[in-house]
Amino acid sequence: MKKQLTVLLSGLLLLSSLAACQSGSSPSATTTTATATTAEAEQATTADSAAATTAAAESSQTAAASEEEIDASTLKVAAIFGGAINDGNWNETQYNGLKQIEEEGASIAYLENVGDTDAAQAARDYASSGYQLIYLTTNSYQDYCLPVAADFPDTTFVSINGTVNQDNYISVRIADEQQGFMMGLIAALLSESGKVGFVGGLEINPIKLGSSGFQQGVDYANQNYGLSVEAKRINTGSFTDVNQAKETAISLIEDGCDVVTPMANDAGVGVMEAAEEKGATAIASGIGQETSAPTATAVTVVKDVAVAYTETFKAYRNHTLSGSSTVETFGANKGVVYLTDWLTDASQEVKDRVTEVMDQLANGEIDIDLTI
Amino acid sequence: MEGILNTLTNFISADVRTAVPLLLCALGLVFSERAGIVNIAAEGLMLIAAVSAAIGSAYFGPWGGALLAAISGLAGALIFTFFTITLRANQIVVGTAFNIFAAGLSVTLNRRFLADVTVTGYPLRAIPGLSQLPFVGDLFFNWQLLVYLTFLGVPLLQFVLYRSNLGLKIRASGEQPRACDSVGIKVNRVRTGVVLFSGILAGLAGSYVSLGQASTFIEGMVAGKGFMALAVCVFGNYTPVGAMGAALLFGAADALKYRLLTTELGSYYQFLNMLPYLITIISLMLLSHRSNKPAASGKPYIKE
Amino acid sequence: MQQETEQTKAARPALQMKGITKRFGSFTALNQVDLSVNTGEVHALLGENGAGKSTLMNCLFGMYGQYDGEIYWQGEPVRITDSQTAIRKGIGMVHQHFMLIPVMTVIENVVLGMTDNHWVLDLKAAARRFTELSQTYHLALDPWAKVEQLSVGQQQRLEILKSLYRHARLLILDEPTAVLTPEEVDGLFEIIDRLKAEGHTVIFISHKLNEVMKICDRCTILRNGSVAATLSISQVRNRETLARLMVGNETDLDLHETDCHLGSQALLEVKQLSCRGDYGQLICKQLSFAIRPGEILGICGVDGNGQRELVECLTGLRQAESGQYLLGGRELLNCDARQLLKSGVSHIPEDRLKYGLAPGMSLEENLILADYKRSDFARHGWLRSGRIRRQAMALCQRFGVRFSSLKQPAAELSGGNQQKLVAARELDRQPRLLIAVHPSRGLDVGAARFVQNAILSMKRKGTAILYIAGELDEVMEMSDRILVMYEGQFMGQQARANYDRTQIGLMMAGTPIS
Amino acid sequence: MNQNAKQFRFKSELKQLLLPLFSLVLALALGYLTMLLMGYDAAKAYQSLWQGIFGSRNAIAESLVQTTPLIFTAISYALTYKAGLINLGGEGQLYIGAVWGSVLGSRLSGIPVWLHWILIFAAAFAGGAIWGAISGLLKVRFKASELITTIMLNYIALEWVSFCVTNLPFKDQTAGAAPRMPTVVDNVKLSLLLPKTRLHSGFILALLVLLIYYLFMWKTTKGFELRVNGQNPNAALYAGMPVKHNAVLAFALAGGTAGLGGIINILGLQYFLTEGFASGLGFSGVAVALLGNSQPLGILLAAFLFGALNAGGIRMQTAAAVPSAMISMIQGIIIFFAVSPYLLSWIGTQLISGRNRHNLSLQNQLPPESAQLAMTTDRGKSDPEKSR
Repeated sequence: MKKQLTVLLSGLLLLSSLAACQSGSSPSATTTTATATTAEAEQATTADSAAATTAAAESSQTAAASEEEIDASTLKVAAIFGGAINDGNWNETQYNGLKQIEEEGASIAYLENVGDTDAAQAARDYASSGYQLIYLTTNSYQDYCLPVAADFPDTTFVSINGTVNQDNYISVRIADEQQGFMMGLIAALLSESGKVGFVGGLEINPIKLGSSGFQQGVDYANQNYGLSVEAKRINTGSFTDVNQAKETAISLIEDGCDVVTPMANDAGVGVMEAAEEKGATAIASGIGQETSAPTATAVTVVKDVAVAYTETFKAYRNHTLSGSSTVETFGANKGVVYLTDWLTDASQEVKDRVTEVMDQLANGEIDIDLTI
Repeated sequence: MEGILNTLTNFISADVRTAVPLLLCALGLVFSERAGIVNIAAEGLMLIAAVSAAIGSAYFGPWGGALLAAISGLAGALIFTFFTITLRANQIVVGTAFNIFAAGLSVTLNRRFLADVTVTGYPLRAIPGLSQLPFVGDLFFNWQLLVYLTFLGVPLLQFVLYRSNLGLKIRASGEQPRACDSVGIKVNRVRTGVVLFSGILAGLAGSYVSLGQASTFIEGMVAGKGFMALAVCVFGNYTPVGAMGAALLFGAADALKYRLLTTELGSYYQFLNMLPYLITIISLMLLSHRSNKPAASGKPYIKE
Repeated sequence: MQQETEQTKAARPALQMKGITKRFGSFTALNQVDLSVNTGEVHALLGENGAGKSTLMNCLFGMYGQYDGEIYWQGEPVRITDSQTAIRKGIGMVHQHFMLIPVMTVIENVVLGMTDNHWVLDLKAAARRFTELSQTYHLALDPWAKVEQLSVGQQQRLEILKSLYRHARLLILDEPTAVLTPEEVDGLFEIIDRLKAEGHTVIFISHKLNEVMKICDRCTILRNGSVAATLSISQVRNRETLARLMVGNETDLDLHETDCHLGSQALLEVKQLSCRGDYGQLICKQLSFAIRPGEILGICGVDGNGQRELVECLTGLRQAESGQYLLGGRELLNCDARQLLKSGVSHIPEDRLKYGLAPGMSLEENLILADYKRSDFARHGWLRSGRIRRQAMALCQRFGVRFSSLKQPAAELSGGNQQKLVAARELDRQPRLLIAVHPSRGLDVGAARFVQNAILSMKRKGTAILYIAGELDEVMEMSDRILVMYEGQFMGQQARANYDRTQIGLMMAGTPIS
Repeated sequence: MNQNAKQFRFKSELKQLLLPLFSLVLALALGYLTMLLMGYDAAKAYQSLWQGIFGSRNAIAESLVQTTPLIFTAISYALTYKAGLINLGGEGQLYIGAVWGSVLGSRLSGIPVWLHWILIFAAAFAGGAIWGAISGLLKVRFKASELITTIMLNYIALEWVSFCVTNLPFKDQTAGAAPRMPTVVDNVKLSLLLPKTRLHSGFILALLVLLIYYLFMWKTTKGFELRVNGQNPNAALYAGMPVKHNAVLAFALAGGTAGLGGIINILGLQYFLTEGFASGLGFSGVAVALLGNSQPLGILLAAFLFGALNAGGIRMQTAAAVPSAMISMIQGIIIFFAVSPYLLSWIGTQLISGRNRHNLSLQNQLPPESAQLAMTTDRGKSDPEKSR
């Protein structure tokens, strides 16, 4: 029996590994990263971290000396993600941003699913292996990475949704509330039952902002278009438990909500599926989400953080990134928050109203209460 | 009246949706427990199976998914038996190790194969005619194939366990391995077989998580369902029918949770989330006295 | 014609075992053992406990995967690596610890593992066949009863029927009488005769000479792992020859009894003690007895008549229903084991591995198991390793425990040494009451004598001793008084002066004698 | 006999050393193979792994930082394991301890720091202890399988933490902060052992607790009682030990230790409690305890091994782009082999396929526990409660 077992086992190992090799669709990102990082790793392994930093320092100083734009190909950019880069949402759009930076010639590297505690060490690692620009993709990293920034003055840290702005630590704020606002508005306009639902994930600030934005969007619709729509907003406390999100959405729908919207990264899919199965309308919160609710999705309110990446990258190359003490907000104005084409035929009236409000947001004519 | 019926049907179907993976996995665990193997690797098995199912479905369609899930469950169980039975390592330990291993493997596989593909879930299979019936039709006759199979499996497995020659051997191996040996039953072979079987069921259960409850794989989506299944097995007093009752109870607790989420209590969702776990503990407190817990549970059998 | 075939059968041996050797790790249990059993005979396998009788038979029955040597069955060489093969060849074995599953029914136990079972069990048919079989052998048993409800005797019958149900031609009975009352023993002997008449071959494992003399045709005698002799009973003149062969050198079978005056009034008084068994049945009924300082009270009786439960009550391992338990006038009923130990009760438990030892822990730790809190082993909750080690060293030397290191786990010791370890611990405590249960079980003669002498020395020191053992002879030679226990009651007592085996036998069988 | 016994001892001690090393190598080899097959640069991966562990002053510090909490959760499992119980609830106990600890750590101020520390640690210990004791009580009162109750209590604890970081009165109210509990006041933060790294004096405390664990388990009568219970519950009853109390006690101590681990991670590293700041520590602790055979030194080494792998894993990912998931696979494999006492003898028998040889070697390798099992398998139910 033992013999058979061993044979089977080894066979199994082989099989799984073989299958692994034959995987045709290996994300090119990883491979490029591998090649890109080889050099630095060498550096990191041979020279010790201190030496690495000085090296980095020199490069950036020489750049600073001459006022013209820094050549992208000399730059090494890293990003540290809180979730999976394929979550069709928050992290994925940022990953796309990173890719665009790569296309401009910089060499990139990234880490996924990094817990708050490990972020600091990851940042330290990148900084010490000569990365000049490091993106921190969630504000929960801020508290851990500020000290790192202090230790590596020649490395620039960009904190998405951070709140602090000091010399080499730059925060940019993504206008989550605007996305929520548009979702709420559209949901209210589309609702016939007079109840709309919002399913949030972990109760972190972006989600909270989105949630309150949603409420305000609904209120806005109620005030300006004489509707009386009730908004039901629920957090599941998880970005990954799809079933939880789905069941929550279902119970919302069964409770009478005929429009549901997710703001829960990975788990958002569950909400879309719920809408699809229960014949409700869904408003997607990320590109690609609509695929899991082809008939139910009305429109996608995209929050494309990639824009923030390209913008900040350009600024960095022009030495204009640091300096301002106020945290810049990326929203409709910068084209971070925008709408896709309508997937269901909503009445022209609705569409017009939505586009109108969208423009007002972009022009800053509507201001949303940020207290949460 | 109609409203009430609707709420009821909604509630029950939510119950079933949650119960199915727990029950499916628990059925396997009942058998391995009865044969004397405590399999806390269930969590890891379901995790690997869930990702395999998604992969299979993405490349070969849902059935491919089911197949791959079953195979991966089998493979995982094979590893488990190799260490617990062949090498006589402590079952709890190996289970823990396996779960850690599985966590890593599932992520690795996910990144490799599910980068940019679409996963199609299990299709609903409405039973013609019956599914047209008001309320009950939708309630009982409009599910994925796997759901029917799970519930049909319960009486079948109950029969196997208590009426069949195999069942007798299995129960005996869990009670008194030496006695089995004395009548020429290859205890360790029985145990291996049973664990492999439970591996397959755990695999299918995992596939239902990624293809039935949803139609995608997300890291961490299994979220302790394997452990819940273990609890279901114990709370179900180590019988298939009992497991069904237990699973449905947990499902009900879950369904209730989601119903309450939409009320004012929603803002205290954390406490609602505790519900199923609390019910598990309470049920264990209440039901631990009448127990079919096998005498040789968790002990490796060593032929002198 | 019929006659003739019988003859030819008898001519060649049904079973031959040649040069069987079996090792457990470093310990050699069997060494080049030869055994030859003729068809249709009852062949005794004699030997002391631990002589290797059971080991040999387990080899034959394939309970161990491996063994060295050859086995010939009906003249054919066979290699029996698992019981399935043995059963298929027509060998059946009734183990000392019954191989039954308590929570299952009789019939389930019977059909368990049968190779010709259908996928779906037809228990009714099986039950029918089983009943027929049991009638042909006059062994009535309800096929639908749960095994845990059967008496020991019935369980043994079930084991025999299990083998017959599998068409066994050769039956191995491993110490079958150890658990039986005298009359049940007679019943068993009838069964054996019937089996013989049916042309079955029987191997009868025992160390009880009279039984062997009574029913066996030939016997093979094992002494620590090798054959001492094989001879046919008819040649044997008197029991002593067998005894000598079993024990080896002639040992003085009577212990030099020191005449020490027994204290006047009782040290231990037990009054009207009742307690329930594991399944809630009343197992000890109103037991009353007293032991004086320096007195050894023996309790004998067939296993499972309440002795175990009585001891558990006296050692705080079981709650008593009612009664009194006075030690030197102090009431101790239902005190927990700790208090009892403190008040000077020592206990050499029946099953040292289940109660007496923590097998994974070191010798020195095992030696303080009962007294780890005593001031010379611990101060303010801290163990005093120095003293503990010295103590352990002293004890191991005094009691001749053979060990390699005081730090080695007790599990590594041989059975005898483990028992010595327990005895050393319990006797060294200078107890006022010593409860010794099967203290010599599984020991070679020397070790047994050693432990028994140690106990007698306690007697001299004025300890009250309750002595329980399976061997009637052992109890008789140790005790000043014997109480006979049957179904939770005392059938009567006998003083050393006027022991009467037959009466004791009657009492063990349940006839009260005042 | 004596001679044999000596050989036995030698053999078994050799095995004790050999097996973990062997399995480590085996696991790394398998990991290497897998990475190659997955198309990663395995050599570079391990090179950077090594760099991440010992490469620099900071790397070593990080390895120790990761080691620290593992020591606590490992003890939490080992203590109950030694007492014959299974505690998979280390994570929940850690979180609960951390919650109560940081409540005090962030609130009280203006009292002498030593007093503040005592209060914080007391609160953390108590929190964890109570959480652990629940499982113990459920076990002795209702015979509820601690295996399951501990797991369930983990989930409940996690939900509770999630509540605390997002709701009053527990949550941190500074605007714009991620959901978390308030930062602990500065003077209770643990000092750094190495400047410019994250290595904090909590590591010393961990070693201290490990020492206490040793002294308690092996030098005190209570520890003795617990170990006897773990070895043979019947023997514990026979020696009149308070088996049920001890079960609860063991769980309480285990939980308390885990709780300490939690708060020490906060005071030394985190300074505030966030949801999931210790995710996975519970089960890793189990693994560490088992790998270290529940012995103090073993735990230390195993904890360092796992901590180092975690620390190096990050570098492995940044430098060689190998997903750190690989690390947990390798960790899993290490335990697989490290906890299989028969692995070596089994491999032996596969090489030399002689059945008797097989039997022999197995017999020789039989460790006490399973030896006991082997002897007691035919005794069936031996439930200490039964005879009560």
